[in-house]
Amino acid sequence: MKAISAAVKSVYILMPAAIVMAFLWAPPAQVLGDSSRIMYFHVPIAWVSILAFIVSGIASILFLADRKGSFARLDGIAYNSAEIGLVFTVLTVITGSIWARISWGVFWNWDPRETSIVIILLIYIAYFSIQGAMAHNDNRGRIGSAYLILAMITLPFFAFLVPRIYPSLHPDPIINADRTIFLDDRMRSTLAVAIVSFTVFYCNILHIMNRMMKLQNHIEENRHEAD
Amino acid sequence: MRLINILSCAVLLLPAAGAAIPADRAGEPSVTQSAAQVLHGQDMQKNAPSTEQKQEPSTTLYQVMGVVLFIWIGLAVFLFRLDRRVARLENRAQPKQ
Amino acid sequence: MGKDILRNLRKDFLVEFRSRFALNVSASFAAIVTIAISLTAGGVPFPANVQAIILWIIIFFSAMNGLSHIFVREEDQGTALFLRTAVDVDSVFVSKFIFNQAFMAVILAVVTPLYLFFLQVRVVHAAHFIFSIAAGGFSMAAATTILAAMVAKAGGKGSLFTIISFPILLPVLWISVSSTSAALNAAPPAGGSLLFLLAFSGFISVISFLLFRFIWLED
Amino acid sequence: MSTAPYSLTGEGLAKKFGRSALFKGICLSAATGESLSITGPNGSGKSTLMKILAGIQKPTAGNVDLVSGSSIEKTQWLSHIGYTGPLVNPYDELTGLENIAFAARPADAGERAGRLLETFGLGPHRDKKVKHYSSGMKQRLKLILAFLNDPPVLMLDEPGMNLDSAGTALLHSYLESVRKEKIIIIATNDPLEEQLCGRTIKLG
Repeated sequence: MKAISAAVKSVYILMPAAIVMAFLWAPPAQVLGDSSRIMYFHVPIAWVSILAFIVSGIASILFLADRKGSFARLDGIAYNSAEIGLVFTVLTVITGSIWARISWGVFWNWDPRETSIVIILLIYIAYFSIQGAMAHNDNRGRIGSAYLILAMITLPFFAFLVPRIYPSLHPDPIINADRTIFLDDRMRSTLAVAIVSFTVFYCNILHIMNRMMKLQNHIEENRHEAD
Repeated sequence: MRLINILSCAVLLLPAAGAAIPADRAGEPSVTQSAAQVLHGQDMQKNAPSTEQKQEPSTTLYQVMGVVLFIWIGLAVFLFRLDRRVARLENRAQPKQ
Repeated sequence: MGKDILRNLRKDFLVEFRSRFALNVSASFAAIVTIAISLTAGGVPFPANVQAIILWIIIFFSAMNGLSHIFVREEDQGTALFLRTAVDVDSVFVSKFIFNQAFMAVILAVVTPLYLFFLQVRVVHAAHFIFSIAAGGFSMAAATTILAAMVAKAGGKGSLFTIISFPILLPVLWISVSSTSAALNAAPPAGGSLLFLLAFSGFISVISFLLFRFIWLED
Repeated sequence: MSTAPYSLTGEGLAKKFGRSALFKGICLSAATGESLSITGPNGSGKSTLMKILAGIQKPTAGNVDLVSGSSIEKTQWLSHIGYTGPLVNPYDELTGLENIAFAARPADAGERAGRLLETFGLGPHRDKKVKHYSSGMKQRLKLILAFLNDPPVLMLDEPGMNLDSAGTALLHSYLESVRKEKIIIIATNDPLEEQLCGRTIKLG
């Protein structure tokens, strides 16, 4: 616990470093110019939203597999992670469409990556509506977890199978316009630093939220004991 | 949850600000043109790179970096204080358990 | 287990046949929407892909009206506990799964001819068209059986079922629409989509089967 | 059904809903031939305890074990237990006989069903839909459904609910006739039913 608390504090150094590197150290991309700098925010944010999704999926699997209840509040961790994931998914969509507007001229054109992030968004929305419908229901943790697992399993069907079966649906040249930009070493290392710092940022928020959840439960239990 | 609401507002500003200037610089040489105008104006992409290579340090880039850093510092202070407060509460809760 | 499944299926068909509530709602919804679209179109045929999209939208929403009923009814009428004491978990899932497939088949059998009749659809590849509709409907019913159980346990409130089904069913709808529109076009359709749908429904059925006990059994 | 004697044990059972504890530290055991009644004021957790003993719900702490020769797997419990309670409702759209056909597991259940229907006086109403039954008739049907498969363990939650005096007498004489070969657990506040059982557990 102490070790995690200490480790996630590195975000206070990592994040400013990533920001300064992204603006000053990394050279502008050849085709896109300085607008490419949004990459150092957009890519890590997208990565965090997928990471949060996977973490909540894994926490859900563990929650259902762990019938003895030896790990407490795994469903709460899944819920918190999904909450962070939802925010980051929205941010990914916003930054992504700004970038798309700058480089392709349109805010939205349903390429595979945009499609998959929107599906993640829909899954989160569905997850929160089902959680909301069961505010005081004992089944809440299990049903929400089962839904997240089911959703996580459908995702690969989008991400990998669909573009392969229907190549014509997704105009490749558009995605390649930014995928094939040459990344030099400085750009690559800046991106790496940004990804690491956003990941640590995510861990930091999740850690704090989990602790807050624990405190909340503790307070409510004590209040009832006082009755 | 309150935490997540505040975070969402703050983090939302971070990349949006980052996006704004680059658009400006990538546009026509006139540095005074505002980011919003560029975003909503005509197309600004393909002709940009040729004029881009001057390496003349633009103040806009620094300004945006300043804004992003400022937002980050605010966020970091918020997170740090929250962390401290949670730790304090945890310490108070522990002996009773 | 086989006997349990048969007992439960017989009971479900009997109950559903006596009330016919879900089926009536779904079928009338399909008829009303089809006629409304035909009316607004004023007899002008749509392009093939638009026809495919509209067809699947009608199928999706008609099915959404009825597919959750199988579990929601048990909770609403307070018979879930009786079902639980009489039939074991796995048999409950399998029989409800089969029932939903049958329900979906009826919906498709109602919607598709109506649609073809009212909207001047010209089917170029008849066999491919039928297979696309059947495979799409099969995957839809396969994926929603467990979601129906979740909604029932969550209180079965209104449109919750549609909201949580949509992200899961999106790949199915997507593939079904493009496969159907290929069957309405002169271009030769590819068989890959049917394979995808079968793989998807097989996969999701197995996962649902494994997850079902966590939803059905209470703590 | 196997002929080995059954025994049901519960140790340190506790149940919490959300954060409020319903009961805790309940220990009990019963073997074939023994009977047990659970009493307590409304809201003291009688029904919940019954559900926990039947394996329908999980206790927050402690565990329940059903043994016949060897320990029986929890998912199989309900095929050894005849459980009924206020929340176990038969299907309204079906007739009494159809409900019985749905719940019947072994092959000889048909004859037993006929006999039980006659015993409990539902013979003339067997082909009526349950939604046209009176509440007393429904309660009789529920009891028949619980007794139907001749389970070695009977768990009856408020079995006398809505029954007239004739119905209560029928129930009592039936329980009396099978008590030697079964475990009987009754949750009730009726002193007559309480006397029927060997031991009493008081909740609340």
